[in-house]
Amino acid sequence: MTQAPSSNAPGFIVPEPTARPGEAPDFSGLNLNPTSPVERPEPGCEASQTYPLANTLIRVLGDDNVASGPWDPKLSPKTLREGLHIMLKTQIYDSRMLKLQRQGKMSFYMKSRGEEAIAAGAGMALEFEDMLFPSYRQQGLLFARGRDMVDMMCHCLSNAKDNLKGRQLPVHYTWAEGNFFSISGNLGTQFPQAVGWAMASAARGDNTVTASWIGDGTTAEGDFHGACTLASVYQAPVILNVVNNQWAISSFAGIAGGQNATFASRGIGYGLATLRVDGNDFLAVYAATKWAAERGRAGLGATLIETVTYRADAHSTSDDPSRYRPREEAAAWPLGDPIERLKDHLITLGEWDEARHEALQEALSKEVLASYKKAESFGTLREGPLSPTPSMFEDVYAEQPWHIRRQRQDLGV
Amino acid sequence: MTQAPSSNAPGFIVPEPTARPGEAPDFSGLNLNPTSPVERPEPGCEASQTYPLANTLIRVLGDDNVASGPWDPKLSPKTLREGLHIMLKTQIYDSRMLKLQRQGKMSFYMKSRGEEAIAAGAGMALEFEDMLFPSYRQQGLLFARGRDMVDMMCHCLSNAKDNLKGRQLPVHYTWAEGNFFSISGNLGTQFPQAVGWAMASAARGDNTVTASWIGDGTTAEGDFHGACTLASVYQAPVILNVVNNQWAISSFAGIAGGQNATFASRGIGYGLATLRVDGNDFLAVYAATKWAAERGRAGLGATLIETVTYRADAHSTSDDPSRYRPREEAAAWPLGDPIERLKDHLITLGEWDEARHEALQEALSKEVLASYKKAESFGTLREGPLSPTPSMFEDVYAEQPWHIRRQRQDLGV
Amino acid sequence: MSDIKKMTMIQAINSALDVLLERDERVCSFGEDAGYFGGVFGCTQGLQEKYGKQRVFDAPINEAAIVAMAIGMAANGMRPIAEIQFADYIFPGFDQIVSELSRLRYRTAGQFTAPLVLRTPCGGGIYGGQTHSMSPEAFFTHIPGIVVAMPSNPYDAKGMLIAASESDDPVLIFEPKRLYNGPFDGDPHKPALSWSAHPKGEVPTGHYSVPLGKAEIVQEGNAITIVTYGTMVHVALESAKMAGIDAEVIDLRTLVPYDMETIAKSVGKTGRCVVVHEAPRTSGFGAELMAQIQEECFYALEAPIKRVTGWDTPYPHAHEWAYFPGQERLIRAMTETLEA
Amino acid sequence: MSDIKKMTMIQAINSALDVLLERDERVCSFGEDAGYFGGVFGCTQGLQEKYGKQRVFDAPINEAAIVAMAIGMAANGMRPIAEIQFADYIFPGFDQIVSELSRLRYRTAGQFTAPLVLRTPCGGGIYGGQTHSMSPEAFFTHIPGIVVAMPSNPYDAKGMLIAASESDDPVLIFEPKRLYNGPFDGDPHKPALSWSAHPKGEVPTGHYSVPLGKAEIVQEGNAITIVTYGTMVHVALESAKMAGIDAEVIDLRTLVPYDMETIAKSVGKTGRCVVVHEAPRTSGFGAELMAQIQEECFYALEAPIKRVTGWDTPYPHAHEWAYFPGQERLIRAMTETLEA
Ligand SMILES: Cc1ncc(C[n+]2csc(CCOP(=O)(O)OP(=O)(O)O)c2C)c(N)n1
Ligand SMILES: Cc1ncc(C[n+]2csc(CCOP(=O)(O)OP(=O)(O)O)c2C)c(N)n1
Ligand SMILES: [Mg+2]
Ligand SMILES: [Mg+2]
Repeated sequence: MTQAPSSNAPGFIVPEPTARPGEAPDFSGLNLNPTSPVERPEPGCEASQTYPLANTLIRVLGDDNVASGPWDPKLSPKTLREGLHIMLKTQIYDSRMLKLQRQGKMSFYMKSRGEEAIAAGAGMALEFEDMLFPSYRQQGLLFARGRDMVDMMCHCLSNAKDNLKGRQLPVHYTWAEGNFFSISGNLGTQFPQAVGWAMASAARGDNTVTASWIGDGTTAEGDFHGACTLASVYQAPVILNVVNNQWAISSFAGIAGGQNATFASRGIGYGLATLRVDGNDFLAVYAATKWAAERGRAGLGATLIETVTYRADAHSTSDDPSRYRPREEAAAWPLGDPIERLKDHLITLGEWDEARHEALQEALSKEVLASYKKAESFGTLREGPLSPTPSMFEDVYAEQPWHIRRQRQDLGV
Repeated sequence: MTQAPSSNAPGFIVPEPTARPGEAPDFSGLNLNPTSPVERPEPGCEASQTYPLANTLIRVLGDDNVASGPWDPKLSPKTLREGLHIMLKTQIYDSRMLKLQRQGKMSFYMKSRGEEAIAAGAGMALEFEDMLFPSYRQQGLLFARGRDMVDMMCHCLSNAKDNLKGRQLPVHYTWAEGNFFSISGNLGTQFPQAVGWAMASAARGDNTVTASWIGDGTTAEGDFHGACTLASVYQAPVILNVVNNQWAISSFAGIAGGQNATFASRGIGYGLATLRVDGNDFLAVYAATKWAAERGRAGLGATLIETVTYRADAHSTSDDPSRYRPREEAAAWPLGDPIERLKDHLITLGEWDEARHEALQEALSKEVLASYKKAESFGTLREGPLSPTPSMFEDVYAEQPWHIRRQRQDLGV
Repeated sequence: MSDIKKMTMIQAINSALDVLLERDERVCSFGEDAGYFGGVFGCTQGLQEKYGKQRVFDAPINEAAIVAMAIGMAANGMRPIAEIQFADYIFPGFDQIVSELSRLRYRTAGQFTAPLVLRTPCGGGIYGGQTHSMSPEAFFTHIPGIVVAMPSNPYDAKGMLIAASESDDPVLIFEPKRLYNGPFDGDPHKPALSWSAHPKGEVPTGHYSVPLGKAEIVQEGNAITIVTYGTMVHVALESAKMAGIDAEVIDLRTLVPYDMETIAKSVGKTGRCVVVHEAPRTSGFGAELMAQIQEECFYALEAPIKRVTGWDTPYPHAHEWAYFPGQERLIRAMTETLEA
Repeated sequence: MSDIKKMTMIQAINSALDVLLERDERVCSFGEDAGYFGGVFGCTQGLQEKYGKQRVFDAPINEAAIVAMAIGMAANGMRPIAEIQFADYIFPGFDQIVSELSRLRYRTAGQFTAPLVLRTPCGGGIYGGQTHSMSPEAFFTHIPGIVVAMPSNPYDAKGMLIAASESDDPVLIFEPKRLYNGPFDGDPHKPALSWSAHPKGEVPTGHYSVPLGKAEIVQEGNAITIVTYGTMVHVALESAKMAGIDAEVIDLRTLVPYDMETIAKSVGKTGRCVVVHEAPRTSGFGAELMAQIQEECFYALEAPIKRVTGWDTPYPHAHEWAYFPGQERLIRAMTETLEA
């Protein structure tokens, strides 16, 4: 990271991204060192051995579409294809849901375009029993764990089959059977909760690790610090992921302090093992997650992982990114498209081809469409049916207390 | 710092200090490298040049009582004697106040025994116009700035002359004329406020820096992270001091994560300039503060300073430290007593002697006693007079609103 | 005198900030996405360009740090106006508000003060789900030392924001986001209304202020007093009209310190009262109003004071309109109070 | 049946924790200084030694992290009991309580829950100044999804803590620290009393529980109803005695959900009511009680409900006893209510 420009003029600094709308994208300051291979210490190493890794970038897939280096997880073609499948499914699902939101079928949506490798890679590297505390941009974890797409859509439609009874905004999934915690609308709150969950697992000795995800912007919240502090003090088996997709709605990563140090390097101050990973490289994400999981499972404590990526689309259905960054920025992102990269790797390996890719895309599109048809048959937010109205008075407490019962009666339901 | 012991046994780690009551003190894990000299980069350097300093210890006064090395601020004997004066005054003031608290003259007291160099060194290194946001353990700053001792005591006695009208606990001083902010009972809240103050100074271009202090335990609070984030993002002219006195009431620094990394190294993750200083070395504290102030005044941003020291007495009048740490720990502290060290340095220089020291002690004891007599003449908490009772309804708002006026009337005052 | 223009509440807030930034160099404005982008609702749009980055800027996503930074700046002579992106997200900053902001003047006996403004959009009716719909004003009314206000229209929004920034007290302004682009009478099935047809959508372009601590009787009446604020002012007016009830409707505007004189006079006249807010019922601000009204107007009251409020549950996304205290519930409460 | 022992409130809380840790391996207890040292008030003393560091341990000074850690543990099958060192310091954790703890069951439709207990000493009367004296319970009563309680004696403190830990809801228990070592009747000039002479200082050493949501009529009477909780229960009893007033004194014990049935029955009988708490007046929990009582008991009321509370200022260190709502103020309020 380069030090932000300093000056003798009076005034404090307000960091600026390298390019605003109308200007040429410029990622030269990010130090993405795409070629040099990065050492891989053993997962059982001292945390301090990982500190050089906080300022480099773990990559496996090179520009030649070949996997190499000490971090290569050496996955079978089958596993690689599974990863591609999950990412593609995420992407196609996201696009369809966005369209449906635009048609008024749901109130809100958030895509993870450009970041599909992060959820897919981690989701596959972890065991099903490992607990997940995601943010709203890791829907790929659900696909990695095989959640029923219709159920996911029913949630987003807030319909009668929504497993959250219409109580949450779309995309704010919960799936206890899949060891997937509840996504909060409040940024960062899940990070220290994940450490608490991991501590309970450690106390029980159940041999699971817990993983959580927040964004670059969210690192600024106090809860980020609370999580790192707890993770350091109690050496909990937890993986704390910072998804640095360069933007927090309209604020670039520098507004969270990302211009002066990498987010990975935050871990150094806590004595946490620390990795900085090419987030658009499915294999690198997979390998780093495996490393951290192995460390955690061995009772050696927590790892902070920064995955460097780019939010290729809008923050959500509520903003227009062309108002705050160049339209061309996504295309100029030096780490490429995670899906294309894995696809090209498989093709280079001779394990995939354009025709199979197109067929998969088509199959997934069909699956998504069919799922949507089925989900819609259970209702939409606008047309109903919704979960029964009296259900809105349930689950505030284990049992409905008198005052809430009265309120329900007041509403006449 | 050494990595805390790790294990394969189920369960999370709960860090333990090296010694509990009845055990022998052991500071071997702290890496205090008392002899090797530490490089001094220019205050205008890149922040990253300071990172090696986060894991060493800046010292000026050696075990031979001689000042040496690149950090030697080369102070005149007069300035050194002033430093000694301030520290001694702090110590004598503290002891007297503690006694008086035990006699019921005030409700509460907190000493800074063992840490006198931190407030004295910084207080002297800063300009009077520089703003101070202290915690409750830097009363020496007030002496460095020449605050009237009687006024300080009137505050601690909560009497009719208390400049805070009896509204705050003893030791929670405010002194606007001395550019000394209000000490809060809530830990850490002043840290991000100090950054805001510094930003306003920078915006105005008034050429001041702002300094704030918190304890090792308090680094765990979210506000520590908020302050570091703001300081990094806006490159505010602020000095963020962490006084690592090894204990937070009964919790050792490891419960704040201090066993796995130095507190200074927290700064690395934010890209802040970072120094780790022998807090019992008046000259080192002075030099480090000057360095950071020069950096801030030049518009080059914030510095995080960890001062390593030892809380030689109880946390406050409410606890008994022999219940949670060895009685001998203070005496075993490897960095010595800050007052003795500066005294011995002056003696070595031929600028001080035992007789003058005793005379100074006596003079200060007299000053403290005389001041107390005078302060007591304005009342004590128990005997009164206090600030007039109606004053308790003032200053909630700029003007007393109707409901508070009514409440005052209700009380019949 | 300055011109009058038709403005939405967003435009009126933007105009207030513009006027304040122009007139007083101590004023600055910041928040998450509130610099270059101009805020997720656009309230600070165009202001960074006009006044520069030292005056209008983005803040990191840390509401505690935002409040603390504002406190430090205000204590050091500035007049910061900070935006909290949604009222639902103010809670990480709650400690800085309760323990620091509200007590600074008191604990320093006036040596330091923090005259700043926190603005934050609140309330439901926009399908925001439980984390973009809260009306958390009651929490803040229990904090001595801060002024709490909520405007119900563009004219007041601008005038109160100017008054807040010029006040020497810290002021917290909740902006009902359902009203940002138009008034809302409680019926989600009607086409959206616009402020341009509303008299309070006519806003002077220049400087003026609406005093804090003063309620407004938005409709005189003799049968019953409705005490409310924010979005519910419009719902109350429409409900009374629909039911043909001769209601006196009071828009409280400032919650602390509240204008008890106006309330007591009205209840003294009508003898009946309904208190209305969108926030949950238990320990909502309505409770404070009812407690005080019954203390002061006990002998004038001909029926128990009723409250119409949000339910004691989180705001349920899909059941938005079963949660929102709408016309039907208001009419029923008024009718029952009249018949009691 | 277990033995009965004389206990202070601290000993009773310690005994509750001991019983819980012994009976249920899911229970753990942590907080600042609450491990090795046993808490700054000693409530967790001896427990780390007895149950080990995985069950009873120190936490970093970050109240948000403490609450969040407890949530994560509780969601993962444990029954954490976390101590917040002073109620004044709970606010950094407020967001985790409002936005997370209270809503977890609701927003997950019951898939995840966080059955945990937060214990925290509150209240004044110990010369703690504005940052060791707060009674912030009202804030928490406005958060749907958590149970809020405050015991007034050792017997209840133990029984309610056990009930809280065994409850499937998150429970926040405020412990009036003025009562930790003895009852307090409001007169600071009297020698300190001890629990050993008080019937509620007799505490079974084993397991029992005091149900949440149930008030206790601590004194029957016919002239007036005093609704209160915590320290003020003792002040109310003494004040009524001093003034010779035939007061019915209700110790609410649980604030949410509160026992309206007991209150309404009493007010229906007496026709007069005074609500008493130590917290500031505006939007204090008394407001909620008064609002509800006037709604339900309007026709039985012969005088306005009065409230006796702390003032709307921070707790002023030197003027502790001018702030504390003592006997004189209670007697005046009762007398005025009786004469109204
Ligand atoms: C406590 C809190 N503050 C503010 C917001 C509003 N908000 C929602 S998303 C967002 C940006 C988050 O950016 P980042 O952490 O980088 O995650 P990304 O969206 O890029 O995945 C903001 C400010 C919120 N949801 N919660
Ligand atoms: C927000 C908050 N939480 C808890 C406390 C109680 N408390 C007062 S001092 C203290 C220990 C602080 O230790 P440290 O930061 O190391 O400072 P030191 O006392 O050693 O100077 C604690 C826990 C508090 N005052 N504020
Ligand atoms: Mg981001
Ligand atoms: Mg300390």
